[in-house]
Amino acid sequence: MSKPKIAFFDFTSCEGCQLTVIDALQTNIELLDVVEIVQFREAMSEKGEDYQIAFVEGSCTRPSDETRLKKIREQAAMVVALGACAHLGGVNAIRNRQELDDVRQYVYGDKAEWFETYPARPISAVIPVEAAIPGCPIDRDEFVMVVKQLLQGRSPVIPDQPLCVECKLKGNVCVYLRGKTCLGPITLGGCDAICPTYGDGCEGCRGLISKPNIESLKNALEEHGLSFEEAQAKMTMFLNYQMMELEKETAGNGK
Amino acid sequence: MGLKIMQKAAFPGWVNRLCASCRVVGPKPLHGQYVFDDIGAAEELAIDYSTSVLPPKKYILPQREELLYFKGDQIEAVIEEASQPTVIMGVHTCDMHAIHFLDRVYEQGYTDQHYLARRENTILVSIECLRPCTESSFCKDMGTLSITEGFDLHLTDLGDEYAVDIGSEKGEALLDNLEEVSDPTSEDYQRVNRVIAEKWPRFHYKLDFDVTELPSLLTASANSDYWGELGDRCLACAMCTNVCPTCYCFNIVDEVDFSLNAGQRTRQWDSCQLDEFATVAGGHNFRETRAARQRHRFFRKGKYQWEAHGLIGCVGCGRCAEACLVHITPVDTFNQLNLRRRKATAEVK
Amino acid sequence: MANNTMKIDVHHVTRVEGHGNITVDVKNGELKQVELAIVETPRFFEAMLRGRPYLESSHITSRICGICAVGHATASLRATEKALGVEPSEQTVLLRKINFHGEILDSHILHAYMLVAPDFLGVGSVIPLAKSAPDVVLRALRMKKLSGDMCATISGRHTHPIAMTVGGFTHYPSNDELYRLRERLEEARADVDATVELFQTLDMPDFERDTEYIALRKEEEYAFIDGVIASTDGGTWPIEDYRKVTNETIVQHSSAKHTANQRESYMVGALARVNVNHDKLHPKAKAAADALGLKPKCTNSYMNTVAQVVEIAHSIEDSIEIADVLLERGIQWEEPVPPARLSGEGVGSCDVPRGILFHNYVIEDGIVVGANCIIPTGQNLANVEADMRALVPTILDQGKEAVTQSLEMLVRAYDPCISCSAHMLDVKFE
Amino acid sequence: MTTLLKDVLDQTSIYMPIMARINKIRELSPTEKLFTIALPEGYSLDHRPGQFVEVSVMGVGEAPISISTSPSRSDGEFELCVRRAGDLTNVLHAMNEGDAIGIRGPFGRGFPYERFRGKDILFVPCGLGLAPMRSLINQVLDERGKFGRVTILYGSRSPELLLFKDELEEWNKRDDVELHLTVDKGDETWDGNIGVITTLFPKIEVYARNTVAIVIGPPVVYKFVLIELLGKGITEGNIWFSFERRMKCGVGKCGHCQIHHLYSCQSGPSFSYAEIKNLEEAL
Ligand SMILES: Cc1cc2nc3c(=O)[nH]c(=O)nc-3n(C[C@H](O)[C@H](O)[C@H](O)COP(=O)(O)OP(=O)(O)OC[C@H]3O[C@@H](n4cnc5c(N)ncnc54)[C@H](O)[C@@H]3O)c2cc1C
Ligand code: SF4
Ligand code: SF4
Ligand code: SF4
Repeated sequence: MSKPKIAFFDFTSCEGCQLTVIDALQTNIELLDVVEIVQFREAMSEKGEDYQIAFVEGSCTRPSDETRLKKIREQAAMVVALGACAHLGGVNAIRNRQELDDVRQYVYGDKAEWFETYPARPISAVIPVEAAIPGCPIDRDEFVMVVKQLLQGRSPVIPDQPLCVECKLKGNVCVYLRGKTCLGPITLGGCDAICPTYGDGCEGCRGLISKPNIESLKNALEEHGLSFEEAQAKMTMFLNYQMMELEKETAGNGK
Repeated sequence: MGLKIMQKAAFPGWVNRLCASCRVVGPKPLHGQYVFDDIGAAEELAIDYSTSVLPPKKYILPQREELLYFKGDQIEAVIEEASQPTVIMGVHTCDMHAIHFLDRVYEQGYTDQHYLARRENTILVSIECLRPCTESSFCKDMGTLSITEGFDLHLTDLGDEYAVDIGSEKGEALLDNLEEVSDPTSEDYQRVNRVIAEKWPRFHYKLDFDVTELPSLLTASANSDYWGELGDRCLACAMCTNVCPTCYCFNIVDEVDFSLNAGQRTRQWDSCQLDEFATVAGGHNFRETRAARQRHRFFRKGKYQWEAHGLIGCVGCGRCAEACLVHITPVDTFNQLNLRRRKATAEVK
Repeated sequence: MANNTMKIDVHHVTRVEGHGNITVDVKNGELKQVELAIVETPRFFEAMLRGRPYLESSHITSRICGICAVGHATASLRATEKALGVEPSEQTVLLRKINFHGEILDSHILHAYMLVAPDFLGVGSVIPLAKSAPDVVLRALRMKKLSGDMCATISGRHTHPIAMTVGGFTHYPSNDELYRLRERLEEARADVDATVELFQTLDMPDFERDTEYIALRKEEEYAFIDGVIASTDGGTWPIEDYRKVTNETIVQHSSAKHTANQRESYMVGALARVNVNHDKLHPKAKAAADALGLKPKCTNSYMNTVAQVVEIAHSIEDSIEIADVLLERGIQWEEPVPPARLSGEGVGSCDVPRGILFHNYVIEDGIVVGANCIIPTGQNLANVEADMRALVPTILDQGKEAVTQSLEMLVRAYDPCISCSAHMLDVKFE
Repeated sequence: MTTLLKDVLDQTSIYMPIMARINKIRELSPTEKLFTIALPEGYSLDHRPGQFVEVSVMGVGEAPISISTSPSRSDGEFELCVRRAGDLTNVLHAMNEGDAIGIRGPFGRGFPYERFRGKDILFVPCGLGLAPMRSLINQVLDERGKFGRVTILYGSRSPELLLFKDELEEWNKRDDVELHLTVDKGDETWDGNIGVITTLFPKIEVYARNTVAIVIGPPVVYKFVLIELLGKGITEGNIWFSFERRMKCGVGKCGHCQIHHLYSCQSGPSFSYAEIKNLEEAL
């Protein structure tokens, strides 16, 4: 079998996930033997257009992104969202709750209209994607695992389990017992619970598990001293897009 | 097998001696809690700990454990080689009961050689608990606040000395050539008796009924509204099962290297509280609601294991109650069910 | 002459962070237009910070840039700490410095080895190099792993550090971990020497254009975190006066704003730092500078990469010294210093891999109500364009391909981190 | 001759599969393939109808698959009918004759079919349920004289998805077997019954006291078929099911297949209604 050709693309993002891919090479140099990278703007000048697997980093934040995404979709047999921005809208979606004109004006003043933009969305809101590697940034080992699964002809799945699972398996002292709060119970695990391990509560960068008990967690947050606004802020740092979608859904059901 | 008396002053030296000859693990302080971890020197050991985040179970049934290596068609089982025993220091009596429970599960029917190898390679030095470790513990109800067998060595704090019960030859060997250990006098036996008698009233019953009634209480509570109430609260975070000393469910996953035909098959702890646990291909989930999963959890502890193995699956350590962010606890659950049953019976009358 | 008319349009300069396009328009030997356009989508971080609890700021702003994540987080923490009257402990300051060196190393190694070196070795990327010069690539990966591990040891990871927080840390490395790190830093000296040797063999293009160089400066050390703003044209400013130096303007062809101080443009980054702070370099780094022929004041922008190599030597040595201090005292568990007040304004500044960076916050009752971030690449943009205007006429006769290559290399030498420069604005804080 | 199960017990690990060969692959429907498996020389499967094996593709995973061959017809070889349902089964479907797969087992207690002798047998397979049922059906047919009336009610979603069409044809031709088929949705080739499985029940007559009914199908089917069977007066102890549960180990350790206090992999997957009627979540 010939080596699968893969390509990397970036949209609105900090490019930390692509850097994480470069970092993954430090311990997995064999990757270069098993795949052929035909496009990786951040690391190489060559540009190949015949790729089978496209890794897409970054959110869709303006109309011209849609055109580019659709072109990638046409070419690639498989599109993988790389990281929170592509998977969830990421921190870019924080602004979705604010008035867009206001946001633009705050940053660009009276020159605001020079810069095209609209609410940040995950790429799956624009094109179908076969898989997502969650996280802000992605986890190196998970990236390598996904590549292997793709090479095996499997569709990569991240187990639908909350972060608390691996946090407890690591034997961490729950940050709630240390006077802090954490989104671990509703967040998809897979990052090896790195934030609680380093003493900080999870901020939800990997997105929600499929059936989160958000109401119950809100009560727990409140019990641990968070005001409504603080709890809201916590749940909208990375999860704003998902939360707004859920709100729309509940509003829809109410009708 | 006999009793010895060890000067407390000699304890650190003894631990250091053990550290030099084998792997020693035991409780260490961490962020206001305790965790079982490798001990390099006696001073790291916090033998008077309250309870640990994870039970010492993890040394016998590790969170992740390779079962098989494979390369092409060649498969090799990974059974821990017993080059050096692991001494687990300071196991509380509830955790001792839990390990005996696991022994029964893993040895019955098809014996799990991976578990067995680790188990045989483990030396258990347990310690008598003299006061309840947390608000949530209810070992007295579950009959686990003391132990009479199954340990290799068992320590009882007598003030300036430890009474050391010897439970096995392996345990006895740990004391070989130790000068600060003496034979007990008849007064020493009385002191141990006294310490144990005195500890008893310091522990309190937490259940409103006797534990022998638990299986029948649960049978009667299968359709209680209480499960729905728990289901609304439960986060399905699986903390309760992951900190449990008697939970043993696992998942198996394969990992490959870049050749794609070599790698390992690994088992890792799983939890019945997770949505995927009882879901089969095609998406049918036999315990779809959190309520059903909570019921399964408590039934498994208080009834199913009793029916399958003749042992109650809960040892009263209270870890799950301490861990649960929404305060779902065995004591409250069992007492609530009991209360509701009594009310219901009263109404019928 | 065919070369008299030339239109160069490089869509997305590769091997840089983010998206930048070069446009050069020459008609009949006359330079019509030279632009480096930032086509990165605007990120709106300042707007997103408004309304967020102050503790979130450093985590949100580290997402401005994946490669300067530690720098952004550090500047953000300093701004918050100044606003809220927090004076971090000495241990915190030292740990932050090692963490910062980790990022300087990570970024410089990435840039020098993986982004710039291929130009000189005649390949399109580091990937073919893995076959043709495996020792070079493996060395780069090894050094990069070390720098990543420095950050991981201190703050959890490099891209988006976790354990750094207002007033201190939420996690500390053990003495063992720090000790092992120190040992590896020592071992890395051989790699540093090999790096210097490699860059001695690479000929930087001749191109001199004097400009103003701006960097942080401290009397006691080679400054990366805090200090005063200093210029090679003379003058120092407290960092609170950053607006007087940067003078941001919005230009239509770029989502990043342009800046200017005493001339029409200025340069920031490794070369500016070495030009401003050469006397503070570690002796081993000075030796590296001598070996590489880098003397202040150097006015060749292409030498920015060489200045980075010099800083690699400096960061390794300085980290070893800091580790020694920390190991001598032993790492103490310290709770973060709590804020003295919950409202105030503060400016934090760091000299991140690409140059001087400012974060300025206004906080009310623990909530950020105003924010401004000025990013190094944005400050360099006007200077890059000025360089291009000076360079193009001198090389016009070499043909379009060569001109394109030279311009791309010039842009790359600045190590632009375009994703983060796409911010911008001027807010009035009343 | 070592039996495979004995080998599991003798292995250094109960999780160790034996590598066997795929001898033949036959496509039964767009989603199901029949794999003929040959054990290595010197091994026999020695199974009972209703038992299953754990099938491994190393590097992908393991899954429980019922043995579709009756003990009466397996000799060194046995068949597995596999539906493409996910990770492992997708990979299996992409494999070729001659490829190697891992086998552990047989596990479970299977059906106590000796006890069914002398009785009328009513088989009710639905969909993929025919795969495990076929083992029992053929065993009964190979000992035809020992059983009373044999009736088979088989339901499928569409004619295309009917499994083992050749054998259905054969059974249909026999005059000692009564076969009724139904599909949820017909097509132009179909002139038989259309409707869910329960629509077949009015077509048959049973002598309840002497009938054993065996039902295998997707979870939704059991409740409805049970009503029919109890309605016909068949006793609880004579109604048998085979349950599908998630399974990881097959040897009563991993906890996934637990129904109440019973491990489906050990005490099942076949259960009589009498055994499980009071166990919450069983049906
Ligand atoms: C006793 C028994 C007999 C079976 N017999 C057959 C048969 O003859 N033919 C057939 O096609 N299928 C049969 N199945 C179902 C088959 O096991 C699943 O379709 C298969 O496990 C799906 O695995 P996968 O990796 O392809 O799918 P995935 O969805 O990727 O499954 C992942 C993992 O989940 C578990 N899992 C998922 N679904 C099931 C399930 N239904 N049962 C048990 N574990 C599951 C497995 O451990 C599997 O490794 C049987 C199941 C059981 C319990
Ligand atoms: S720290 Fe967070 S992830 Fe870990 S157990 Fe607690 S709530 Fe769960
Ligand atoms: S702990 Fe939470 S915020 Fe941190 S990396 Fe994991 S999912 Fe993201
Ligand atoms: S710990 Fe509490 S919330 Fe989490 S699964 Fe257990 S009962 Fe539910």
